[in-house]
Amino acid sequence: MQESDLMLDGLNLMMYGMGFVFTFLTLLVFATRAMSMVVTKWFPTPEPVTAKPVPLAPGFTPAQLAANDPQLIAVLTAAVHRHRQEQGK
Amino acid sequence: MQESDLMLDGLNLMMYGMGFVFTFLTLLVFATRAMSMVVTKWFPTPEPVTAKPVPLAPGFTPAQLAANDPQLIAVLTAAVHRHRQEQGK
Amino acid sequence: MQESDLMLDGLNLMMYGMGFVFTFLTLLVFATRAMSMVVTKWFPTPEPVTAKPVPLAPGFTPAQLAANDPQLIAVLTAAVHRHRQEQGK
Amino acid sequence: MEKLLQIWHSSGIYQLETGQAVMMVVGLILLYLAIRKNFEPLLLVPIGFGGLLANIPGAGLADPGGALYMIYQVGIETGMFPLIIFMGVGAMTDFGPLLANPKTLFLGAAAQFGIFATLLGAVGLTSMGLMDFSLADAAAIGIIGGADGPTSIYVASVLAPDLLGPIAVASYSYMALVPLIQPPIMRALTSESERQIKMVQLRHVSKTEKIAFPLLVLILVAMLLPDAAPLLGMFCFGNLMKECGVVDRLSDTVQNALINIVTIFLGLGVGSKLSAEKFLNAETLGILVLGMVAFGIGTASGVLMAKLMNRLTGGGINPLIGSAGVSAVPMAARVSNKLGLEANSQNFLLMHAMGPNVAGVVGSAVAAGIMINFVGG
Amino acid sequence: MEKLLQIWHSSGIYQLETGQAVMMVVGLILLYLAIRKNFEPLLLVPIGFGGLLANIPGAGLADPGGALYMIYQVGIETGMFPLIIFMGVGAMTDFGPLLANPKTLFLGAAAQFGIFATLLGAVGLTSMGLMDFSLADAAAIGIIGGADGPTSIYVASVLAPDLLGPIAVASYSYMALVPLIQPPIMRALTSESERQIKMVQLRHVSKTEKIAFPLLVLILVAMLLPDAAPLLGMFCFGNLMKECGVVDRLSDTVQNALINIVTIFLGLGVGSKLSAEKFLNAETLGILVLGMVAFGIGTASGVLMAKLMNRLTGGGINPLIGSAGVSAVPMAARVSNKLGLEANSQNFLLMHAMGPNVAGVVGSAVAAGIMINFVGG
Amino acid sequence: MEKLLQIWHSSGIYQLETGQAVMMVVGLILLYLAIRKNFEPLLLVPIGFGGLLANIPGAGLADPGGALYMIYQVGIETGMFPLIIFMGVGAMTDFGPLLANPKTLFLGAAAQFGIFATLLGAVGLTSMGLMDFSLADAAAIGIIGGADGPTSIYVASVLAPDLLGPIAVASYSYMALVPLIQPPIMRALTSESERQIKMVQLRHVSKTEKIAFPLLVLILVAMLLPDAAPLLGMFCFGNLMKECGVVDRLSDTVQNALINIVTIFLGLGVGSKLSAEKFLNAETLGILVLGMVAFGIGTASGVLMAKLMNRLTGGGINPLIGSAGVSAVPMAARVSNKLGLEANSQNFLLMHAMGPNVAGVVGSAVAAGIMINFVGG
Ligand code: NA
Ligand code: NA
Ligand code: NA
Repeated sequence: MQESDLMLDGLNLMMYGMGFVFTFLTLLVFATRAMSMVVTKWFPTPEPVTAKPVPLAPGFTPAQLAANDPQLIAVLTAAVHRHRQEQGK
Repeated sequence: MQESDLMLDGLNLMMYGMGFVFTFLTLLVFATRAMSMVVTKWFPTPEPVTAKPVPLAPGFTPAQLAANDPQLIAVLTAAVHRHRQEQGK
Repeated sequence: MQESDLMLDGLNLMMYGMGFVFTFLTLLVFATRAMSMVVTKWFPTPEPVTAKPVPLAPGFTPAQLAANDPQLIAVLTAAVHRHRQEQGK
Repeated sequence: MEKLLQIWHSSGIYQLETGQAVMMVVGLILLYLAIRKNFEPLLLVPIGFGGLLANIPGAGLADPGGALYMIYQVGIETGMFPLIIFMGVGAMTDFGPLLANPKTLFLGAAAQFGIFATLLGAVGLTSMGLMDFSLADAAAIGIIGGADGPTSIYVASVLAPDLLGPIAVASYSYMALVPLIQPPIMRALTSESERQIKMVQLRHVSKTEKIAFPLLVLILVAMLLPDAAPLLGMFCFGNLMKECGVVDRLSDTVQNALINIVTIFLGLGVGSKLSAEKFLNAETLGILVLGMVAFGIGTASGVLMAKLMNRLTGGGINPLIGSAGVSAVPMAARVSNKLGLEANSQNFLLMHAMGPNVAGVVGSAVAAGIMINFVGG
Repeated sequence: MEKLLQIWHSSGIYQLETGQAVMMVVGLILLYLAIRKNFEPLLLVPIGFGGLLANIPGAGLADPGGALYMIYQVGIETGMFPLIIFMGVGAMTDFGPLLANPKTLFLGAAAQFGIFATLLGAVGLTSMGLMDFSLADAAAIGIIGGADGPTSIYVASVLAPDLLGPIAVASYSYMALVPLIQPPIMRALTSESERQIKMVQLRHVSKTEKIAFPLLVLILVAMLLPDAAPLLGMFCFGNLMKECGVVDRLSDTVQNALINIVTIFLGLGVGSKLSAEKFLNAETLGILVLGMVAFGIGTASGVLMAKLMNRLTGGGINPLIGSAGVSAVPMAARVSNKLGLEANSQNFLLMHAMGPNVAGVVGSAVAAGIMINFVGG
Repeated sequence: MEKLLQIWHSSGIYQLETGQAVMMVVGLILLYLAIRKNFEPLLLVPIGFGGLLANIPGAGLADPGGALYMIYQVGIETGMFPLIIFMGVGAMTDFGPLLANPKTLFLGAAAQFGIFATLLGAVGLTSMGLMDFSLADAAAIGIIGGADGPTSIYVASVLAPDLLGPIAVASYSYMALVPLIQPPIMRALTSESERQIKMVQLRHVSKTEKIAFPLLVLILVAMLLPDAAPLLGMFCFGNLMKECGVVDRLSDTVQNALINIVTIFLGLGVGSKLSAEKFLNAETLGILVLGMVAFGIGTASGVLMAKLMNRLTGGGINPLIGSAGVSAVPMAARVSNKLGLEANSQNFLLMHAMGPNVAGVVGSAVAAGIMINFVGG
């Protein structure tokens, strides 16, 4: 391959590449907006997913389930936060 | 293989299979009962396994040992339980 | 290989081996002392490494950062320690 | 311009085949069932997403050299992933209720009838010319009735790798459907008074018994059915680590980091088998129907066995715990408990149903061993 | 005596080549930067130490049969380690800010100009006879401008395995230098009044939108650019596990144990490529210079795009958030925030900059796909 | 009927060989020692269970294609599992006491005499015609005296894979027996007044020294003994991750999830080598006896060296800390502490004994390197 060919290939790749990146992300902008509109309109207040009891896989013990408890995690997070603030004083 | 042969094989496998499953689990029932009897009679109050100090593997730090402390885990479990009950009110 | 050769090889290996182990660890003693002297003299009070904000890897969440907080770990360790002492009474 | 054409020719839209499009919809349906309907999400989220990835046109993720293909070869073709999951399940299993009442093992045996009846159904459909299953295929399909995902995947990877995708999907989907499939069958086969039977509280089981039990199972397997040794061996190993009390850090990792990591890759690997040519055919329909039948028959035979035992032993056994013998731990036991409470609000069957429930895991692993011995041998 | 000679001849001092000594110093410098200067320590500590190990004379750790060689073959040659890391990064990514303001995706697109400008620079240097890069090499070097370590390593392992060492080192080093490289460029291209622009608070994003988004990205990738499917597929899988809320134990393991384990071995594997013959040459110097240029151009084009969008939309977009489009999550977003606060102490841009920041991750993965399609196809 | 015969012929009872039965009993004994006697349970539970699994007649778990065989090939044949464990041990090791008192490294050197004396014993037994060990075998057996499980397994996998089973079992069993083997030897070689010697408190060691030390060790190894580089390199890497303070999440995973996972599979892989033909022979008896001797000699030479150092330095060194030089961290150091307290209830030697204790780890890894260089080279 001649060097000018390499340069040409580079230019080509740059052109196609940036073109494709913009095309893709532009499509994604529109698709995202459409999706958000659909969700907001037809699924306005989805039942909170985490409110359902999370089913256990075969043999998963209650202790493991505890690790999934978002409330518990929230409490622990708050405790950590409080501790930090006390430390920060 | 003729289709009737396949059917025959299937019947055979079903017969042997269920027979074996029952044989096996029946033996397990008797073996389990025997084992429980032996344990109850000759090892009535085994020293609690966890009461012995768990030996550390080479280089295991005290912090890792802590993770094995059943009492500590019990305390934490109780705390979690209390939290849950408060949440449940 | 004749057996006396094997014995001879064994003796050789023992001699060279112990010699090398001692040489190596002696060098390490001196190198360690030199290193400690250099560190103590030229880097006497290094800024505590952990005081700097630990940079997050791409996408690491604050919750993961929390796991690196030495103060928080210290507090938790102290709590565990207190619990143990109470249990020990 | 030529390059623009190349990009177009390598794009998904250009290469998309109808089968791939349909399979991507199947993947999305599995994700919907997992996320919105809570169908065994721990497995069906990775399987569903793996199905999506495997059907991206032109990406070749499930072809040799692709990431999903490698995951399948390393972990499922070798049998290692299901074995590691089984070790983890063992480390999460409490044999206490079974040890307190060993005769519940009979319930775990009876419920395996679903497996063998389904096997017979599969060869029957073939004899009638409706389907085209070999004996090995039929055996792998039957195991769906064992209600044990990892056992199903293990047996399918040994006996019928081509059917692994639909078998795994059916297995996990029906495990999730236990609360819908079982209750009508249980109500139909029991009387109100039977469902009200209260069971005496279980005796205390000592630590030593719990340590000895996995070793006992292993030795019995070793002596009688070596083909079940990989599955039950790893299961007993996990259980021993849990119960022995001296390797808690290992047991903890097995129950958490290790089983989680392997679950993700097992799911992706299974997903790689959700290709159109292997999934979109009459056989899959047959598998889905037979799997459902297997669950029903297993449930029924468990309940009938419990009724029989109740009569023979002069009462004291609530037939509702028989259905838990299909395994599907702990959902089947919860279903037993729920129906018990419906009949009598003071009738707590959960612990009593845990005995047959874990017995069902052992029972279907034994059935898996006999299948592999009979068909593969 | 003969044996003493053998020990001497097999000792490191006897066998040490100058190149190895220099590379061990390079390894120590990387460790220094990581430990004392906090340059992406999670990657540069393993990479630096791997570089030390790979250059121990006579130990052959990076030669066939050696531990580092095996790690490279198993995890990097196959592409699995970067893919698993990408899954982990997906599980740590919050697309909320991007969903609240989707047009920030344009900023993530614009910042990828750094990638392609650098590619052009690399082929330009070759045309001038100063370097000797093939188109594939140039493409792999350009991706450094994407400011995404795992993407860089993945592309380099596919297109230019020989350059993987310097590319990975440059990629992670410059990610760490974001707080030094970006501010002067950002100040030069914006006016004081632009930097003071306050942005309106982001709307609330629902759980359902967050669940749907990774699936949307995956389907778009599947339809348009299958070559980006492995990277973005695993990324979206991780993100779906995080957002779906029903597999938290899997998501947790992916974000912790699994990504940590793979990070260690990825670093060691990259370190195995830090050999003298592959690192100590003019190409590496070229890569380091081009990488720096790539970051600069990416930053500039992100900022300029943001300025343009601010004018076209009639204000309300602070151009400082454009620089975050290079990714380098979350450091680039923090830099935007810092400069915003300098201009106006009440101007908090962090959340607004997180949108382009995660858009940059998607953008550079798309760019990676187009490179692989164009050069490899 | 034919099929019944087939089931019978493939059953364990039919196929059981005496050797397998004996080896299953050996596996049960190992489990008993681990669970009831707390002999290094983290390793001996997996090894013992692996031994049980490997000897199930007809299951072929340790034969090509079997699960244990694959584990061995992937993790032990390649050397990766012991190296990863060593990385984990490095991340759990605190070199502070050693850095405060570097001359304790001499004690770690002296205790390695047990290794070489045992090697001589092994070749001596062969010369006498009592055993049949090659020099490589003898070297691998000698390393048992290093009281370091992973080092033993690593050396055995390189030099004498056939003896790996008994060597690993002996190594871990004797590490567990340290509290029984060492005290009589220590008492015999020291006077009451020596045992009462109090040692001055250790100086504070700075963070920078702790970071520099693993790099120092690595460079010394690289220059002098590249054959020890894999083991000590991974060890130093783990230690650097722990001490550098900027990669705590990696260090944490290495010390927990990763080392736990690898420990389980290492144990199972070692167990696959517990076959009758390789374990039930005179060599194993020889290995067990020689291993015990190695521990005794190592303990004695450590104590004698400490006595010598105490005299040469004019007092201040309690000879009881010498025995800790065999490694077996932290049990040997605890034994030193216990005997010190017996002599004087205010004499706390634990921290002082930790120096020789970790020095012993380095010392036996160096000895391992010299063995591999001498025999393999
Ligand atoms: Na079952
Ligand atoms: Na980017
Ligand atoms: Na040692």
